[in-house]
Amino acid sequence: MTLETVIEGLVALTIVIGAIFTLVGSYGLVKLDTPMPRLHAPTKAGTLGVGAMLIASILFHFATDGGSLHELLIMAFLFVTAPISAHFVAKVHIHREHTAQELPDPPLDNVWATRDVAPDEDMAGDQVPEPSGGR
Amino acid sequence: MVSHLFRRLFPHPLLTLLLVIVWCLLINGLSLGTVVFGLILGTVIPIVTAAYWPDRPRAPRPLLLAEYVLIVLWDIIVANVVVAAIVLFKRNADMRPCWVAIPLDLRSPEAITILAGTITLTPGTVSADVSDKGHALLVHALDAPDPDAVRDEIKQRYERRLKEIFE
Amino acid sequence: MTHWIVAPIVLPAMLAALIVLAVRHHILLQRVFSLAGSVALLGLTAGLAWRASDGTITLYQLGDWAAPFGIVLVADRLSTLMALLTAVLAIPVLLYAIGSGWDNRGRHFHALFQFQLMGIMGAFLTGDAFNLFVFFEVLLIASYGLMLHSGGTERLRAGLQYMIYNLLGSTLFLFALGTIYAETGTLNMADLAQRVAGAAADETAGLRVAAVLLLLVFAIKAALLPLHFWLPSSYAMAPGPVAALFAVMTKIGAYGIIRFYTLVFPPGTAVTEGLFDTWLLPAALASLALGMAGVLAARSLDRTVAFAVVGSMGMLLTSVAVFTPEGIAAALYYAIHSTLATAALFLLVDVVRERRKSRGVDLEAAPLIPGGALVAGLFFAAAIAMTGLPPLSGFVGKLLILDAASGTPLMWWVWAVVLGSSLVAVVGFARAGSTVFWKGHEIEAAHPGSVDDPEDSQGARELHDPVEPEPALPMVAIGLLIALLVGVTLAAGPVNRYLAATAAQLFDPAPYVATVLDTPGKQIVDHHATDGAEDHGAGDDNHGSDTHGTAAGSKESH
Amino acid sequence: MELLLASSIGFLTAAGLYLVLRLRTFPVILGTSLLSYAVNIFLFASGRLVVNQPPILTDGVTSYTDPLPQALVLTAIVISFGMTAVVVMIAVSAYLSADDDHIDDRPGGLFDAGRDAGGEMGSDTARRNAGTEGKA
Amino acid sequence: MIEYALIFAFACVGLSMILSMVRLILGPGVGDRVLALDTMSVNAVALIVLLGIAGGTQIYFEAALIIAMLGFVSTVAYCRFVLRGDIIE
Amino acid sequence: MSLFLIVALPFLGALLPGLMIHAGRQSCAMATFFVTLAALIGLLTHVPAVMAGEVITARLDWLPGLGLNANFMLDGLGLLFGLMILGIGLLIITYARFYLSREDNMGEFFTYLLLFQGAMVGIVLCDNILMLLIFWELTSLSSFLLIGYWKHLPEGRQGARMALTVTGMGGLAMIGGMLLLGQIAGSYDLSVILESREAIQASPLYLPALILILLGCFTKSAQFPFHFWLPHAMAAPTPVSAYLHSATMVKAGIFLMARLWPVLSGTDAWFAIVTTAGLVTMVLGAVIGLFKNDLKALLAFSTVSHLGLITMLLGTGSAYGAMAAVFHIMNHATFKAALFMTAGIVDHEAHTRNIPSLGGLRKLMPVTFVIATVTALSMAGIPLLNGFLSKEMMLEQAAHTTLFDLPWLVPVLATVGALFSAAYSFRFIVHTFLGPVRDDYPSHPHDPGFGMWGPPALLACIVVAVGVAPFIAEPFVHVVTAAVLGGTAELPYGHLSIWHGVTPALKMSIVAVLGGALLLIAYAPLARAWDAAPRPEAKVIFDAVIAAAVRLARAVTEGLHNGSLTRYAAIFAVTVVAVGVHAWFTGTTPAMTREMIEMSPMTVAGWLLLTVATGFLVFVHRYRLVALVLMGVIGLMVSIGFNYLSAPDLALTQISVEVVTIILMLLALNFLPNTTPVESSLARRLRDGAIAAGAGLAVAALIYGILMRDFAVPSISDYHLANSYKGGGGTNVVNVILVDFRGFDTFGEIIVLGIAALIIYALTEALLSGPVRARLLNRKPDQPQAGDAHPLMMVVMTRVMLPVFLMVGVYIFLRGHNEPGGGFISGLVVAIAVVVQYMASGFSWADARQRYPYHGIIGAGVLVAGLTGIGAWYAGQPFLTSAFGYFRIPPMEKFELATAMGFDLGVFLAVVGAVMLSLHSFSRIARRSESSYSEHAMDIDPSRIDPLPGEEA
Ligand code: NA
Ligand code: NA
Repeated sequence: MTLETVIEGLVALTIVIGAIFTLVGSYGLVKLDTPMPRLHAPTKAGTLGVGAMLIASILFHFATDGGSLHELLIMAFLFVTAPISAHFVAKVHIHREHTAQELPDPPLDNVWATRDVAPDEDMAGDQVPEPSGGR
Repeated sequence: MVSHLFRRLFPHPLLTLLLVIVWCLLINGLSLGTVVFGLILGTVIPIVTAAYWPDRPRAPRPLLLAEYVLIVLWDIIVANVVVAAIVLFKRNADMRPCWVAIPLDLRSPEAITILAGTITLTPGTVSADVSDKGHALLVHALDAPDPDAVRDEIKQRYERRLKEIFE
Repeated sequence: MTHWIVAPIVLPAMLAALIVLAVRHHILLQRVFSLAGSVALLGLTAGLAWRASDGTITLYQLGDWAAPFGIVLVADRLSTLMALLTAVLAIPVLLYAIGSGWDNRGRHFHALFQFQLMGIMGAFLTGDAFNLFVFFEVLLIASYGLMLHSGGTERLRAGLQYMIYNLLGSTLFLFALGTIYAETGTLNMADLAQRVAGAAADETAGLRVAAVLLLLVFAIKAALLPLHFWLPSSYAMAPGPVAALFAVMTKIGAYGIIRFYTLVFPPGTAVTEGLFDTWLLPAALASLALGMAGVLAARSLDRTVAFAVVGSMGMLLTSVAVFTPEGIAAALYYAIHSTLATAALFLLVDVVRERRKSRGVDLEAAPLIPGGALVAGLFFAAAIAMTGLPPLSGFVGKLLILDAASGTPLMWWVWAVVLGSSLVAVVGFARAGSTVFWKGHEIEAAHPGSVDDPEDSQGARELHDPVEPEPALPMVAIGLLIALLVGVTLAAGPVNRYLAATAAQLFDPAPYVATVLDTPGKQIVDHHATDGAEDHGAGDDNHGSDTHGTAAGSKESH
Repeated sequence: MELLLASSIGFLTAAGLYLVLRLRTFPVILGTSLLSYAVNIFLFASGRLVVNQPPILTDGVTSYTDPLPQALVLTAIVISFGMTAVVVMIAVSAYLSADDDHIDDRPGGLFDAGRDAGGEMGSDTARRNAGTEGKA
Repeated sequence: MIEYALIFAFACVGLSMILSMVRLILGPGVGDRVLALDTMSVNAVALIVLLGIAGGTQIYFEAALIIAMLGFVSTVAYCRFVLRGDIIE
Repeated sequence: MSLFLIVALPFLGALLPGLMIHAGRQSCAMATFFVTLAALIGLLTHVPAVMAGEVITARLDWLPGLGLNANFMLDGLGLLFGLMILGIGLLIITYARFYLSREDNMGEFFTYLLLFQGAMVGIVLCDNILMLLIFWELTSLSSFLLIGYWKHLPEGRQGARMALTVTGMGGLAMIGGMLLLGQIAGSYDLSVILESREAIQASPLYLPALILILLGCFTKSAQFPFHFWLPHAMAAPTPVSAYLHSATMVKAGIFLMARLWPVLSGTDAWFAIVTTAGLVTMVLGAVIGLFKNDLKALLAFSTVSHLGLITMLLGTGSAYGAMAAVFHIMNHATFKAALFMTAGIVDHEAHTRNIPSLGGLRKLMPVTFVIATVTALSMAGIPLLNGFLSKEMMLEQAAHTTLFDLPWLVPVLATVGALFSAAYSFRFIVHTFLGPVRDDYPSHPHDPGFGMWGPPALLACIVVAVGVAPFIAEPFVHVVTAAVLGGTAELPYGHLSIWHGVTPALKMSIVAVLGGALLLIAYAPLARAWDAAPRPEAKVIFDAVIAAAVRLARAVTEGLHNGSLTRYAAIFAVTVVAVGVHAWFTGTTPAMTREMIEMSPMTVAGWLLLTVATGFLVFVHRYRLVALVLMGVIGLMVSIGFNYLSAPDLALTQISVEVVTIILMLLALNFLPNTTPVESSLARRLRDGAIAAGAGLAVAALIYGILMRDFAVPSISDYHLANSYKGGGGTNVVNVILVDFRGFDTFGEIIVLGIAALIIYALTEALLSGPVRARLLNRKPDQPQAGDAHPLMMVVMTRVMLPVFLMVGVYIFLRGHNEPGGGFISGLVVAIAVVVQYMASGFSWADARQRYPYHGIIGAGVLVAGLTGIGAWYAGQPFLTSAFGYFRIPPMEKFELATAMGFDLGVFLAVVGAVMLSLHSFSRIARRSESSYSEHAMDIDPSRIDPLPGEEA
């Protein structure tokens, strides 16, 4: 069992791990039946999925052509941006799906920022109809 | 005088460092030429973008920050496994999703952002909103029978450390 | 190496960029720059035409790459002639735009104008099929901007339709180019000519599709039925000087047809069998008939002229479709003539629209316009030219076309449609002109003292002695165009001789092909070898030049 | 693979054309975008298909995909991007000026009296008017 | 070994994208659809990384980098549109 | 005087009246008079030579390639017409000087008149039939202007248009005829054509040529059935009627028939057509003329009738007939011009031309009465007046002419014509001048000044002189006749004389005169019967025809061009597919030569995603946000596909363009309605679906056929691969093509992008300076808005990412030449980085931090790219020639510098500027009055609300 074989095995393993997490993320996206829980599946599983594959890539290139680390940059970008994406999708859910009663009151302050709108602009209910894909 | 010039040239030394690292990663190699060019860019770009950095954030404490990063990375791995297990094996009806309101001791936007990001990346939680004065964070938990425990853990594990690092 | 060929493209581009960069807030400086640039362009294109007049074909290898690997510009009689025509047109149009103040009614008129000129020049001068597409896009997008200059609801809606239709046309152009490249593996027009000529006889289907698609692309630009629908509203709605400049845009489609179907897809081959007699000629005749019917049917003067454009393009393409040297020569004469005549008419339409405040360009009775006699006189002259009545160039062009068509199988069709549609056009223009310029006298006779100027109720005085004289520059511009028409008529002999030589050059493409393909380009120096023994990231080998040495060699042996 | 690509191009073309034939500006713009996807892939495919042979000269590699169509497609993408931006702008301007996003000129002229009165055709007009005038 | 892992991974990523597409079609809310697209672009990064491993090349790095960088920009833009109407205000 | 000058004088002179209008009416008229006089004198200088049988010529090549040359010739026929045109012209000018009122623009009038005169002189002196066509149509045009001279009269405008339409139609037909004639003869020169009688009459093209030419002649000379325009031309001022519509223009057709008589006449077709048309016109014109109450209308129809007479004579094809025609042309010109002038005098003095309102003028205007009587009697064919002589000759010729094998037909009809001719001539005298003086004339009539009666009086003298002493005209008639015959026939015997003995012609003449007198006696009941009889009214028919033509044209053009882009696009698609498919199936289909690349499950999955996304997009296109999300999916899939198929540059470009496009569309979408109602019927949707499916199928089949075949000849891109590194200095061949091999394309491409941005900016400005501005400012969101426009997290993150994004931009820029990337993608990345600042921190905040005007960046980009290209000039190289080299600064490693980077920098700048200017403009439209400037990037900033210790602001 040479170093190559070990690395190869590690590469294969990380690839498989990444693949599974990727799949789980999307599976959860379909499986979960309410909007907010759905948000968890891909943002969590997705980052590690790609992360594992990027690690596989780093390992692979170290084994084959002198190595590379720039995959780390991709990882960094994903880790930095994923929370913002999730934050915005959550805001959309709060804005479009949840009535104020469902949310806990914010401690210390009056209202959650997304729902902080002037009364006359709050025209909830007058929303664009959405196409339903068959549900 | 020298320090003044240094502050003029490197208004955000950490940023310059970050940019040099980014540049080396982009080039995917470490040579003198790369570092020199990276330094040039790392100097010029902060100057060009200085207008977008109206106030200078307080420099974090590097060691504590490193510790924090490692904790978070570990938590991310754990979180992924946990979430994967929930997604795969728990029936939708059995899940206990809930909203958690977290009062904040942090005041600096940078720290709050990192906290919110951490929450999203770690176990079964997503930071969804802030309150209208910025004193609380709204977090959604995927499966949390006890919301208060979630709140306490976040404040203990992350917010406390961030307060030390940034404030 | 002479750089004159690229100058007509680079000059307006640089000028426009400079205007955008430096003087976008100073209308006066913009005018000076724009006008000076246009005059210089006229000089440049005149020089090029002069050089090409003895039959010299000049090649310009951009980036010093030999054809067909790089892009080349080719100045022969046809391309320089069209470039010259554009430059000649640009000056009166620009004078009009300045004189009427149109250029100051929105932003970036002069930059867009110069970019437009750049696109047109490039389209005429390029010797590369894909580069032609790029210049088409440059001239099209500039034309969208110019057409929508100063905005306005109706103009915006017409502009939207104009643009979307032409987007479809550009898409089709790319489909055609993709097919051409897939079939021949080249983009240079001379190289295409060679490869198409050498194509296997049992593989014509793809090339036929390519030839047909390309023809349709040019047919759109040339407003050939049934692909002309974009034209009437957009030309009618465009600002006057812009519509006048657009007079040369349809000619680009005609140019494309003439260029490609004499050089690359010449008649009489299996690839183009049936293309001209089955498709082009009937469509051209139908355009002619429909255009002139539109002249008769129009309810406003702008649409009268816009449909006249459709008709005149039908006329021009009828002559092209005959596909003889005589036909092409006649078509070129008609192209020159109709460009100038159309431009003059659109400018006159604009004058009427500006001065006839109550009714605009509707073909309804309205009080007389100030300075109407001069406008009417110029309109009469331009309409005579447009409808092909003597003594102006339209008549000469018509005679040339009829003469060229005689002896062809479809001669009677051509004659009947050409002559019949002339009559319809005459009737249409007579109706339009007499309504706009004469009918007001009736109102005047009934209510003395009503001149169409709501700002001054005592307008009658203005009829003869305007208090605030209309600016002279617009009329000078129109007069210039009419004078050019007269000039083209008087010089019909030499012009026709030149055009006959142009057509002859087109029908003997061998020198063109030889000039383009046999001129050596850049000598490849191996920078890497001279660079010393230092290691470079990509290594020391020749990066495929060994494996592709045959291709490189074949280029030298061309 | 060739079959998949050819059918994709056909599918994009058909969808694009169908949308171009709709009555409002927005689907028409979507349609032209789809058409430009279709034609860009078409142009790209005119150099034939090759997997994992990118046209980046590399030591020891002897066969590359045809780079020329790629360069052409890049140009075409950029141009169609510019065109899309302009057409979107014109569509917005036209809609804002006329308060009507129909792509066709309507019979009876732009400001046909019957249209502003409401009805199915004028529903968006009515809605926008309600939105702007209600607050004014 | 790596080949089999890659085959497995390609299948998983392909399936992931199809599942995301299913969510995109089902909706029902805009948030769900945007989330599905965001997931697809993350999947796309994974796919491109896999292509790089499979092809033994680093030529696809820039593509993965750009998708990772820009994926969130469009997600934010869609969400801002839903939240505020004007995405730049 | 040179013939050129004679022809040119009126044209040149036409400038004078217009220019001299401010010098007064008198000088205007004088200028016109002297110009005409000069031309007449010039013509007269040639009289001796012509009378001696010479033909004067002048030649000038104009368009020799076509055979259109300014060749002129003067023979007897030309001389006759030239003298008539210029001589009568002089009289008319004199007359008009006094006829026109103060309100009339005399400069304009005389300009038109001289234009007309020149055109007429041109016709009769022309030796080139193409040149002749030009003058021919010019007479139509100038007559259009003259008839419409009184622009305020609807009759004038309509009459002008009718004349132009009818004579224009004939002119167009004649173009065809002349071209045919020229082709048969091999030349368009008359002198050549006139020599080619046999060739022409033997040619199969003879008949079409004849018909087309005669159409021209008949329309111009108002021959049946084209006679109807002439009376409506009488709306013109009387001098015009007298000049054009009696003496000159209407005789152009006659002239041409006479001119071409040697080559066209003598065939059965000629005889049948011309004689019949002439006879019918003669009779019909005379009958109608009798019952016209308008003096000028009466004279107009009499002109029609007399022209018919001349036509009939020419149609017989006999030399005698030709001589009679020539003589009658001269005689008719003199008496008819005089008659028109007297009619004009009556109109001018009595302010009416309506015969029932007149009568009894004999006492009030005796001079006019004498002139009118003499000339009218000449028209009636009373002996000792010139009309009698030529009418006798006509009747003589008629008596010997057999048409359609009916020997009586021509004589009887000729007699009937002459009879009615006598009748209306008598009526002209009796009903106008005789009878009691009335007291209800609109104005008190009296003889006018000499200026007005002098010209007709002079003509009346000629009428009498020739009538009494025909031999004075005889030599001239002989010369002209010889010219008409052109050597094809002997000059007929004949002295012109009053008395030929009791010939059939004399009997017919007596019948005609007596019958005419009887008709006048029975006029009242006849007129009642005439008025009661139903008959087609030419003007009504003409108007109906034109109206029908306009309706048809409108039905076709407005039906087709209904403003429906949807329809235009459908026609476009169907045309392209149909023509393309036709082209494919009429060619030979090649064989497949390539192996198919294996489909992996992953590619199938990708295909599935793309097609499902596309299909779903079509399905939900009405929900615009969802549609845009799907566009994002499609863009992503295409990008991955490019990557898979070895096109990393394309993948990069695709994805970055996609992001910018989506931002742009989202910006725009906010102004548009969020959903689209269902408007098209199911049938429409099915039709569109069928068109779309057809096009899709065709495209798929085409590309499939391409993909399965190799290039027949190796592609030129082999060269690019081989020389990219050595010649272009880059290993990314696509990028080297973009910035070097085909850098010119890229130069155009960035200009397209720059123009796009300028247009967007210009339209924004137009929108914001127009009426829309107020509405935009007061716009309320059509959807409920969430709070927190600029969330803290986003602001912080994007602020950190901006420098990193820029770093990536620089990287992509620098790597582009050797790895995927380049100026364009780099520009997009940087632009997106900046746009994200706008999105995160708000427009006003981000805009306040932007130091460089986007316009300037675009302009600078284009300039940099262009100047890089121009730089090569100074090395003696063509535009855009690149240079590169490898440099080394120890101890660092070697790096490359290439001029292409300068070019790419231009690309970069143009892209950044264009994208930013576009998005910036869109954002400006979105500014509402309530959106105010914010000095803070974040809406919620806890550190600002309650600052930390030590950080109080
Ligand atoms: Na490009
Ligand atoms: Na590039």
